[in-house]
Amino acid sequence: MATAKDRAQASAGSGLNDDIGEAKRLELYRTQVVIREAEQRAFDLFLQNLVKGTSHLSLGQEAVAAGFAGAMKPGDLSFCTYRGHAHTLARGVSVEKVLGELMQRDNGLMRGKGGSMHLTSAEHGVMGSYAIIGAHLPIACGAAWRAQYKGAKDVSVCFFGDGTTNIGAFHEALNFAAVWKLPVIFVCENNLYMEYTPIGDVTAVPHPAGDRAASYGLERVIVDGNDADVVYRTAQAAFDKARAGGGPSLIECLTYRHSGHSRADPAKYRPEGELERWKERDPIKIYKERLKQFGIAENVINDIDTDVKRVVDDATEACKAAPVPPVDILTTDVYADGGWAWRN
Amino acid sequence: MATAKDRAQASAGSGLNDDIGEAKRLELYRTQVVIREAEQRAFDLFLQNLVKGTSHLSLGQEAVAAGFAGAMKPGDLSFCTYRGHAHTLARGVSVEKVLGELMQRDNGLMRGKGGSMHLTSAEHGVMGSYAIIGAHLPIACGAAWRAQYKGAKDVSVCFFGDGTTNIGAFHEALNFAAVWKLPVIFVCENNLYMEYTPIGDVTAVPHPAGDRAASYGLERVIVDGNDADVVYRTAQAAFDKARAGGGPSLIECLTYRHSGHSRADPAKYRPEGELERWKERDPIKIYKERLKQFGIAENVINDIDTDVKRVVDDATEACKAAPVPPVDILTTDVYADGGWAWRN
Amino acid sequence: MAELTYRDAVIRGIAQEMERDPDVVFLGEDVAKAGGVFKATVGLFEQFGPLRVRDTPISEQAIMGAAMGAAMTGLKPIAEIMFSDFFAVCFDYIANEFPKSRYMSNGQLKCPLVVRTGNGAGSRFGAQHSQSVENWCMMIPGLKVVAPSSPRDVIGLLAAAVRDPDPVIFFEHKSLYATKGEVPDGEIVDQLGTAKILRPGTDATILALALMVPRALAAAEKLQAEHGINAEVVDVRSLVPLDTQTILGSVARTHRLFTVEENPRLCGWGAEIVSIVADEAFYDLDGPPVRITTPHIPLPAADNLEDIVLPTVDRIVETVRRSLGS
Amino acid sequence: MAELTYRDAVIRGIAQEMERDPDVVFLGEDVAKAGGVFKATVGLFEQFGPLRVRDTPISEQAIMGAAMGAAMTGLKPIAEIMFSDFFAVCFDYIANEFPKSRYMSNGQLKCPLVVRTGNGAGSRFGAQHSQSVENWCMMIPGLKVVAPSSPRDVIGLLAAAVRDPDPVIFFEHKSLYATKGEVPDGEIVDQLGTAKILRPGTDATILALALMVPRALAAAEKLQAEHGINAEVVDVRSLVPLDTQTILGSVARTHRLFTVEENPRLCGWGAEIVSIVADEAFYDLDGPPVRITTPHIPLPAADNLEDIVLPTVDRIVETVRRSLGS
Ligand SMILES: Cc1ncc(C[n+]2csc(CCOP(=O)(O)OP(=O)(O)O)c2C)c(N)n1
Ligand SMILES: Cc1ncc(C[n+]2csc(CCOP(=O)(O)OP(=O)(O)O)c2C)c(N)n1
Ligand SMILES: [Mg+2]
Ligand SMILES: [Mg+2]
Repeated sequence: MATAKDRAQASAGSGLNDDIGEAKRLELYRTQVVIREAEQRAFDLFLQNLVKGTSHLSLGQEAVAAGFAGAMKPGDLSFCTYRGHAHTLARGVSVEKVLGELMQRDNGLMRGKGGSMHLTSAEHGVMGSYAIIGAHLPIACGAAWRAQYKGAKDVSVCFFGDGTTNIGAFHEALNFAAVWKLPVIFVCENNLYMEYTPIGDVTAVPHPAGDRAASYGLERVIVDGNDADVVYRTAQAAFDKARAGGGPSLIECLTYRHSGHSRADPAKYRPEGELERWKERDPIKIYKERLKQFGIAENVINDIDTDVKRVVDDATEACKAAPVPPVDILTTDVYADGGWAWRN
Repeated sequence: MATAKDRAQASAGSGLNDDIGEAKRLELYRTQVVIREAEQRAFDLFLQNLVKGTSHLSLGQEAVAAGFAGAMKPGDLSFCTYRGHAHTLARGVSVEKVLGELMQRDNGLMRGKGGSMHLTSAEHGVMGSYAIIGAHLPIACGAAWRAQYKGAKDVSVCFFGDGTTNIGAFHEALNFAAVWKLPVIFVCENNLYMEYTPIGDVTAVPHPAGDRAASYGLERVIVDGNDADVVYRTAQAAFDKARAGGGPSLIECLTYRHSGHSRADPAKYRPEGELERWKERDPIKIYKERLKQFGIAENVINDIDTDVKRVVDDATEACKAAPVPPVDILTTDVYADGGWAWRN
Repeated sequence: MAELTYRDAVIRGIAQEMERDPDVVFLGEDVAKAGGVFKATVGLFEQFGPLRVRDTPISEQAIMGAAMGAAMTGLKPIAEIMFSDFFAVCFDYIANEFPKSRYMSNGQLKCPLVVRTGNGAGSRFGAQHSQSVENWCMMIPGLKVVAPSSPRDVIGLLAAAVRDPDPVIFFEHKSLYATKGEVPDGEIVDQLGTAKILRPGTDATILALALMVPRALAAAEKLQAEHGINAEVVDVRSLVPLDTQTILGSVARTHRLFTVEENPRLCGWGAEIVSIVADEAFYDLDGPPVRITTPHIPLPAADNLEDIVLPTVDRIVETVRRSLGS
Repeated sequence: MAELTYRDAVIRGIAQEMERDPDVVFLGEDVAKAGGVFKATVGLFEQFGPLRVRDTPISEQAIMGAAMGAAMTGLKPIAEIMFSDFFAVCFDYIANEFPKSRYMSNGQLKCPLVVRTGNGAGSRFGAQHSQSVENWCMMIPGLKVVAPSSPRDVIGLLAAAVRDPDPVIFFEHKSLYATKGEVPDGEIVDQLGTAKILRPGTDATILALALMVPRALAAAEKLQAEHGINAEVVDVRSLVPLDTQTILGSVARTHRLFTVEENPRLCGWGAEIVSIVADEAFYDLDGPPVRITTPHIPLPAADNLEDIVLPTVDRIVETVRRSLGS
């Protein structure tokens, strides 16, 4: 999908300078590994029939979540899709709470009431995961409008896929955000597919987000979504712009999902070799190399890997041990009074 | 709204060549006068409380309707909005049937069941007028899909306003039409306002349609919508492209409505002098000049004017004399069996 | 006390809440500088300024989504959808987003907003601008739904809606905008979920909503005067929460139930209420509960057709009289 | 005769109609090359080719609009909306366009199309992918609405829907896709607007739809075996047109009515039917008509919660038993 020029533009920001610094780089690495390990575990648990319902993994797309979360300040808000585990984890939500929700246990983020597609952790700024394509783009506008109105400095970030750019709400939200100059960042994770259909088969332009930015008076920004440094720097610029009152950004991150669309999908529709080519550009592999190039010791990296594995193992055990939700929560929190009474 | 460059581009097609020819020019003129007189009459009848409900006039926008209808072949299909009287008349529907519908009489196009916002004359290719903003753009795609599937050569034309470009259905339809390469022409009549709000206040780009064509891989086409020759030539090119399998076009016609948005609107929101400036570019004035420049005799023009006035007068009398619809049609044509039975 | 139109009551109601709470903001199409297509928001832009009263593009999904995002994060937005028929272009917010986010998040998210809209027939606007769609909202778990019939109720219920911590759909009836009523001075705050017995009676309960309320009242007078039938008229006012106590109480006294619904027949609000009464007060009923509705058809534009399609005073009178066998 | 899954019946039903009529075309998201997310359209792309079986962008409004425009001008489109919850993003077509164009045009326009969709709960998908939204459509004048419960009915009613000259909303139940049933060989064409008495009985009428049908049948067996109650089970099948004759006839024999609805309580299809029966067959009823529905809440994801939220066999049994006082 990406032209040679895009690729060049996409990797331009990944030189070996040190504006990012070691601490942030280790954070970005760790975030990616947390996502990788937790998602992989979710997949294993699904095979054991312990993850219920559906589940949409971000294996291979970790750099986008890590790069953006790394650039966020406390108070910034994330709006995610059903493919939101990565972004939820990246904001610091515990693996246990995420896996617990996927396993529909009482220790889950929403005690099993929402499920895998609706991860929410308001205390971490994760203002919901939305399962109707496009719906959360206007909602993120609203959160950004509140910040603008209140003179607050937080920014709302809305993550979605390439396929989402073809639905009406995308268009309405982008225009609305641009006209009102809202502090909102729209992040399109272009992983080349909607569910099973290649995005190029159903989209009038090669870059579903980037090639449409001009429709909203916005800059065309298309970056390598598998390089967390590139994503991080791009995100920083967009946050700076938003906080300075410069309005919205639309950022297309080129990436790829290693697994199928959802747990039900063996992803047979991929052309041969495509997955392998993208695995060569695995974001975690890239980033491990980067750390080494910056002289970070192998054992520091290994310690992170080991620690994350332990965290995920512990979370898994905790979830397996956790009870299922009690049935009395079935009718709580429909209304603000805590109940569900539609009549007296 | 229009830049100097757009204006130049817009008027580039209006030189004094004669590719159009006298017969077509007289037709284009007559169509515009029919619209002008019928719409003006509708307004007068509204003041007499004889036009019921709402009513959205195209006074000042006649050249768009005339230019497109002039380029259509029998079998081509028109999809209109609530502001659809002009396009309906331009396809040859009788003034009586249009005024009858506005007056909600039994001689109206739909015997008063649809009303002013839903003019339909399938036998003339007017496949409905739609009052929910944006709804008919996807519908026009469907008609064009049928033509493509059947190998028919007809083209579907969808008329809408500047404000309509900000709704989701616009975006979905344009992408869909482009991906499927459908023989459909999207005509945006940019009259500078949605209802009462200037389009510039609510749109991220100066040209709500033209500046978005690239989002769908389409050419940016912005033309003078007050010059019927320019519109006609632009339309012809788009029809040729569509019939040749070249896919959709998106055409922005710059124009202005002389009256308020609807019958209830005195249009006080206009900046002083704006209406006057546009009236200098009145499409009928422009076209009368054009005819004279081409050496068409004053009396030929006057005969058309007189004849149209007579047609409109006769139609008015016929409508005044027409009965109101019989109450038994209240429950007809809900379903294809002619009735409305939802139960046995 | 002052006599106010329903239209002006909308203005006063919004202004009352915006004066009280700076977090109340208002957005919609042509609502600010132009004062709204029904002139029901005139002066708000001037009074509260361009940051609080905002014109939007023709983007109903953006309007609803923006209201929701703002509500989730601390504002109390009032969003206008010009005609309730347009709920269909932003129905995802009404059906899937507003009402479910609190539940799905196990109480982490909130959605305190009001959607105001012009509902109902009578203006000869035809099938796409005249619908009564209160049942589109009543059927969605998690919403609250109100529809005032008088200027006073407009102010009081709007205030209650704005102060409510849940999403409230507020139906204004287009054909009531020009009607007048007495309104007390000072702040008015009513309560959601409360029906009102507007005319006590003993022989039959007539439930009505919005534009149907004055018709039900007129019918009751006629029933009394011409047929000696003493009907109780209840203005349902709030579909969710539903004041079943008042309704069941009335039926327990009158033993007969009639609903007067502007919505088309199938799955109208009256069906729900009849099903509640038939289940819980079956033995109170002395005869069949009867629904008087708009027939299940799209609405015609022509005035003479539109005039007979909604329940009329005469149709109400005839139906009740015949059913009571007088 | 062959045993077929409900899923394979969808494929066979579509294929039967596409073979018969070259004007039948099919579009939706991921339906062609991938065979649909529920694998309910596998093989159609291969059989009928890329001109008749088409993948679309994620643009539900474009899908619905395109189907309508094609239907108006001579094709007979079948459009898939993947999950019925997504009706909310294209509701304008369902509520305002398909069902009104014939009426508004005084019969000049037609709209012979079918919208197929995956409806209902049971997959632990949570609140936005599990809804039963048949009442969203039943309430709109001008639509026809069907919901088959068996593979045989899938084929027969789909054929009837495709051949019908009006817009038909066709609800497939996600939790039935894997179920099996006997299906005769050869062409199957059923009739819209016909309910089916699946189990004759004398003591109570139980109405059910789609996934609730097997539960109602199981409940009836249990009522018979454990409580000596002989219930009649009617598969409503078609909400519009509604087979009120069969329903009223059954109630006239059994004198008691129960509805088993998957849709959340308020304004569900059962409310409408109860209101019809309560009005027209009031004196046939020996006791209150009772609705057994999903509670009026968004749906939870967790399996243990989802398992108890829909009407269960036990809840049906208990409700009927208690209401009949056995
Ligand atoms: C309105 C709507 N239409 C369709 C779907 C079904 N659906 C779920 S995910 C998906 C593909 C989305 O593709 P993309 O935006 O590229 O995101 P990705 O899944 O690749 O992250 C589709 C079609 C939906 N959830 N909502
Ligand atoms: C979905 C929807 N939203 C709002 C409206 C109300 N409305 C009717 S016309 C109109 C303005 C349309 O502006 P434009 O597209 O520029 O067309 P114009 O009226 O200028 O011809 C609006 C907002 C509507 N009919 N449908
Ligand atoms: Mg994708
Ligand atoms: Mg305009």
